[in-house]
Amino acid sequence: MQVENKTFKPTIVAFCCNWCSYAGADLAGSARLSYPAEVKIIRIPCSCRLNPMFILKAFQRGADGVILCGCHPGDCHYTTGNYYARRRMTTLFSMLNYLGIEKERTRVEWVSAAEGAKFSAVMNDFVATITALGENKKLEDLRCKK
Amino acid sequence: MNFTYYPGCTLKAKGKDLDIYARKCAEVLGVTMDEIKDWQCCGGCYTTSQDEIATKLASVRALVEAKNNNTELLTLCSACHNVIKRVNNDMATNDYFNFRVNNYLKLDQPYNGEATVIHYLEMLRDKVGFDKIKEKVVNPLTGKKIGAYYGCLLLRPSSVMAFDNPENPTILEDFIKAIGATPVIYQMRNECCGAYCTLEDKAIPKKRSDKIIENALSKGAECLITACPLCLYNLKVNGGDKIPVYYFTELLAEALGVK
Amino acid sequence: MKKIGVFVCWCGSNIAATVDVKAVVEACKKEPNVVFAEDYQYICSEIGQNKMADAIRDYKLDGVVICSCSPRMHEATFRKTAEKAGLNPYMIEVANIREQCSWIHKDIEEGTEKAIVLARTAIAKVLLNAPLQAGESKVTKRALVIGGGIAGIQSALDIADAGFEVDIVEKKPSIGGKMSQLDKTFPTLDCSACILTPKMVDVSAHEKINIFAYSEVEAVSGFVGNFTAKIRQKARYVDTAKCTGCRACMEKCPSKKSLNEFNAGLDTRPAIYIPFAQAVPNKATIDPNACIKLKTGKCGICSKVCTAGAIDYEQKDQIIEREYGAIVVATGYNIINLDKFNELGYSDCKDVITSLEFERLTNAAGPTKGHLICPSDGREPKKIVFVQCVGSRGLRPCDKQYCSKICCMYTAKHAMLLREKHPETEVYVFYIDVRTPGKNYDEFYRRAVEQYGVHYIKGQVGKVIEKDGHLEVQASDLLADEQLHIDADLVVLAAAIEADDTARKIGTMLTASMDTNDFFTEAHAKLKPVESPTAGIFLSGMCQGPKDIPDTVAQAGAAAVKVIGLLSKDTLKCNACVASPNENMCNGCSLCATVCPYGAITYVDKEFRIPGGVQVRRVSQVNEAICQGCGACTVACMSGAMDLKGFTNKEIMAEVESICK
Amino acid sequence: MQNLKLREKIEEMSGVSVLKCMRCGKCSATCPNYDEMEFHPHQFVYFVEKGEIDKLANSKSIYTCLSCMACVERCPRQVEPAKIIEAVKLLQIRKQGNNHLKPEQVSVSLDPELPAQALTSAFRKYSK
Amino acid sequence: MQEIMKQAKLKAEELLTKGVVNRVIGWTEGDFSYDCSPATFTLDNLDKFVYTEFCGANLSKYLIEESKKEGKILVFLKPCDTYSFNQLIQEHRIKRENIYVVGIECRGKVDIDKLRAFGIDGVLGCKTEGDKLICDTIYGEKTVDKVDVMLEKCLSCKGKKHVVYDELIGEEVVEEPKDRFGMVAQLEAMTEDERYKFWQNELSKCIRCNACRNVCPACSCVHCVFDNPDSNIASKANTDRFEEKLYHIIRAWHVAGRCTDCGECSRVCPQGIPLHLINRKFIKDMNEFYGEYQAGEDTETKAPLNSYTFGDREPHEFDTKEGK
Repeated sequence: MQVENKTFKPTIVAFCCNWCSYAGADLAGSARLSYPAEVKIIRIPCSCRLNPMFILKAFQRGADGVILCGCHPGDCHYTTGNYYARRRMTTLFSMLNYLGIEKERTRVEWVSAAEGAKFSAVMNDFVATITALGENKKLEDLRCKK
Repeated sequence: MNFTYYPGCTLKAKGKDLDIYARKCAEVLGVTMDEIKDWQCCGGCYTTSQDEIATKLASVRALVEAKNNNTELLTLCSACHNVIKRVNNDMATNDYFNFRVNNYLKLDQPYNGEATVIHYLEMLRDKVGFDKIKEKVVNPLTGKKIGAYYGCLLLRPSSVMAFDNPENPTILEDFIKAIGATPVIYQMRNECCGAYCTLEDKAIPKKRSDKIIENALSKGAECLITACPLCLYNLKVNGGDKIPVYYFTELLAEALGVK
Repeated sequence: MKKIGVFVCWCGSNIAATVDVKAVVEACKKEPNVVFAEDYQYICSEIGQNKMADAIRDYKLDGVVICSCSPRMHEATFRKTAEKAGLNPYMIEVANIREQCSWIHKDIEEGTEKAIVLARTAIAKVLLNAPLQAGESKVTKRALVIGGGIAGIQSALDIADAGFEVDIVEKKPSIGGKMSQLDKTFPTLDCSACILTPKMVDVSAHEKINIFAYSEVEAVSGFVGNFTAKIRQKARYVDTAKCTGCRACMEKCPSKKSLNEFNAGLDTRPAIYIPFAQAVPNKATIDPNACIKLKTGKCGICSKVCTAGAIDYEQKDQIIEREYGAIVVATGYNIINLDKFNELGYSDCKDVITSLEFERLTNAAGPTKGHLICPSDGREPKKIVFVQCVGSRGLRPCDKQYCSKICCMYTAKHAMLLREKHPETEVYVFYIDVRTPGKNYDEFYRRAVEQYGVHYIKGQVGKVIEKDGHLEVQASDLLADEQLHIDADLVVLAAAIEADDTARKIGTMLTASMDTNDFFTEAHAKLKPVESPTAGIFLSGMCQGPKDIPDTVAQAGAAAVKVIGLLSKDTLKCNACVASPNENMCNGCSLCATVCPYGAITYVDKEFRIPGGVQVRRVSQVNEAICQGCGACTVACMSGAMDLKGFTNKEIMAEVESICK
Repeated sequence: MQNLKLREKIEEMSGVSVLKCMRCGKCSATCPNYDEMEFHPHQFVYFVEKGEIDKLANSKSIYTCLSCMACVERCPRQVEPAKIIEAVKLLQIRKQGNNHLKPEQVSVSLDPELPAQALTSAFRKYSK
Repeated sequence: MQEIMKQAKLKAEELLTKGVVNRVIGWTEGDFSYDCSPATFTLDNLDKFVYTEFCGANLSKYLIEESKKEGKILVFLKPCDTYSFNQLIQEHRIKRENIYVVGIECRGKVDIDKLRAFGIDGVLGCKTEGDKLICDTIYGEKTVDKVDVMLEKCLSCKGKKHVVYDELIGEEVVEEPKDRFGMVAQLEAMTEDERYKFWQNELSKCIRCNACRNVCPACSCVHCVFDNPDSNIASKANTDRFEEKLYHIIRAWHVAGRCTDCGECSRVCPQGIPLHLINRKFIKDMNEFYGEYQAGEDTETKAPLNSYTFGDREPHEFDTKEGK
């Protein structure tokens, strides 16, 4: 058990909006600002495209942390998308925590296309947090875990 | 129409006239003023500092009385009106202040600013109606050119007092029209008379009052009216020979024929 | 079974150095449905593209995954190639194994492992992709310009010069706007009328421009390229086809007591009037609130004196419906009501005036023929005080938080002109900051100070008292740490500007977003400064925020270029990745429409066959020409009826599942 | 000289933020008692912002504010200088033995016609 | 209650006879008096109409299907039911003009399980007298404090005001709304693990009977995601540790901002899971984060999740008092 914990590599799903955060991730890449390989990015057009069902699905299938990155409030390509996303995620995260899920497992960060460094820093921090938290035992779907 | 009435110290002594005429007129207008039994002095001056509660408790007690009577709290002296209305606003909007006051007073039910503070003039305007007053006037003061002197306390700060447009008030002018006289507009009508500085340095109210009276006279005012005993005092002491100054209630009583 | 091909790019050593591309190819080959996988040094190169096209044809691929750099880099290239090879361009997925993998991971094992996951995820998605077709919509080749001030005029002229029809809708009887009321313009001091009037004449003479003066836009429907507007042409009680603009009626009209709006209320005009000499159209209008005939039925003098027989007391408002491809908003501004700033005496003292009134008082065509006098008694002012920032930059409910931008410059202009014409007058300007960014602007202001001897005082005016026909101005001089009492003849207030009161109504009509100050919001503060976020709506002039004439004209031209660009297309290609409702699952609840920033969603009652009959249900419809594909609606939809093409629920779920495997 | 702790205290007591000030000088333009003050309303705001509060506290100006609230009303930035002046004054008179007005001073200056209101408010203003 | 029922029946009869409506949605008794369920009536079967202490069911949802048919319907709505009605109007699920709403007085309905827990069996009928409930049983008359046997949803009544009606029967009792969030706050005060245990214990009882979904007036999708194999979350039974959570979170999410807190979900849950505590958490959060909002209070106001302000709190600030 102890040994397992040491080599624990979390599964992290990062949803990035196409206009700011995905470009921010690209910038982190071109600047060679590394972050752990556990982070896998899914491109969505806007943070408001993120359906809570996607997050729950990720947890159900064994994700240990889910993070949403979008444009800073006020900078949404579609003007209002991240405002909706912010309200949705605030209430959803609150609910997950209410049901006993660690609040650290979910996160929203606003990362602009110019913030490659921030993207990398955020991902490093998020992975460190989740690694410290350990495996997501509370929510995974037993059928699907290898 | 019933109101819980808060007269204040000055109206029991040097400012008696303001009170007496107000009561006489109220009778004519069908307004009942139930004086609070054991009212305490409001302090005459609101302390803006947010960390003081002691100086504001008397006002809260009066407000609670009005709440319990289920009527609005009627004030007449502008100083009392200013203090009580601002304290009421604190009770309604400043959580920490509210908490400390309620914690101190230990009332049966916490007070959260439920009462409404209404000045006699507002009562005339909003409850009785200047039109109705016009009907009741038996002795219109036709041709009299009157300058309304508002002073500071009724108008400011407007965000709390919400009495009238603080820079362009009309309530006293409308009142003057209602009693048949002609209002005289002059810019100094909402500038300070020097207030309590009269106690320390008589030169200040002298300078202020001169300026106010000079402005009113230049616009053709024959007399001034006010709702504040201290304004009345400062203006009278410093310019009494140049222009007479009355409480607005006195002229109302005259017009209604109960002077 | 769908056939998928995978290409893994080396990107020279950019990818190949930290990702074992061969291993990725091998892993992909093992994935179900993958019939072909290959690596190549530069897939974006011509040879690489040809390889891809060949594979699509040879293997009859239904989908292609390219493991390479960011899709933001080459997705468009790959899509084009696919299309040429006969594959729908949306059947391409890019796995970003450079920016998201090889460049940030140093360990080759780790990098390879992640690259395989990313490739697998892209395969999972492409398997669910559906071919998409970007829709097309027709463009009506006519533009609507709302507002006939300098902004609207400039936009209209530029659009019309490009050969497109333009309608200008102006609520006042004449176009010209605020600029027609101004005397001189900064920083060159040329006469406002001299530069505006020729433009107004151009507008009226332009065969492509149609002016709807004394009219208001009542309703707008449709979307970019296909707007329909209802325009209410208010009754002028004058047949504009007959009116010759001779003004005989104005002379004889017995009701002459109406305040003259054009002269900022400083004098009066008759009930039948043409607002000013250069008015366009030069036609009379009867003010129904002042006309004795219209109010009482008696009079009718104008009708008798009109030799053209143009007077028509029975005229009614008319509603005109027109179609447009683009709309320019140029609703302009007003100055705020100064009732709440009466410490400065505007409501009571006749000699306290606004800057706009000052313009009229110094204008040769104004009520005093340009002879500057005190409105109270007609004397010539000797000491004049200007007050800046009245109502601007404040936080109280009566204040505007923003800087009104133009006041510093026009006040410098006023002060300078005054000193030039009347060197004997003393001129004081009370300022908080003098803001003069702009070409030749600060030089202009310095001239006012240095050449013309205008007294600029850092401080504000606190009180204005009128006595004995003079104004006592009580003010602070912060640098001298003094309170000043100036005995002035005239006080001029630089009142804050605010969006025109019709702006909010029009914004709602157009579903164009506005800020809390009722200024229209631009689609992007830097990169799309003349576009509204609502497609097909463009912004011109003050309606978007405070700006001076040069900026307004520049923006008006920019908006016109955008309109021309739009109107020059016969059809518009829509975004292919748009929302699309499944009407069998739609509840018709309108939740999707409430979050749509573009107003792209509408509802229809539709008949559905159910066992034993027909049922009518309300279902949503997405206008693909308007939808920009943000996806907000898809999350608001509970039943999952609303989905986003190219980013469907199923596709994203598949990606999630693939990553979490 | 700088005392940012005290500045914080004053902001807390007055409930306004001095950093909102845009230095327009409207307060000092509007002040009816300007000439009687050594430090003027805008200087109160500025010196509090700088944390130079001692010189304000030791000045007679804290007793010359008429509390007419004209500067509070007219301050476009809602900095409300009168509240700051009052806070500085309270800091001063709350100190032991620092009352500005003592009962024994009053009887001399009392005019028989003076309303009670003047007395109570002066004590409120000047003493603790 | 007898009197109210009589009036209601007369009203139904009158409107049916006059042809104002052609059918009535109300309650009827099953084999036992406490077994009340919704039913449709015409003049033919109106004698079966009842309105008793056991008529807790919210009838508004039935209007969705009913109002698609010909003719106008009469529906009886208790105060809390009117909120659901308004919400359905706002979402265009029912047509106001097809429905005649009679607001009916309610002083709280009775939970038969709670009565049984008090040892009161064989109930033939009940009536309210003041704070007491007098039960006529086969063992004779029994009296209990009504508050002890009321439905969970009635214990946290929003007040007795009908927000929409064409006509009222009975009195609108003025009553302060009761505290709804006490239990939510208690849960919030627990640690994450305690909360997890609490919910694990509750939700593991779920048998996925879908009763909560089927009764919920907000859960009225033409096609539910859980029945849609394309949604990737469709499921019929709880097959793993997370399944039931997923179901209940998504269900609550789908009704967030639309749930009027009518309490039907908990009322019908055969396992007694306090489902309302999940919905109320959303309601409480949205009230605290975005200002007071009561779904169904009117038919205009946008729900919090469908609007925004620039200064909204950030997602990680959900558990701080003030947000930023």
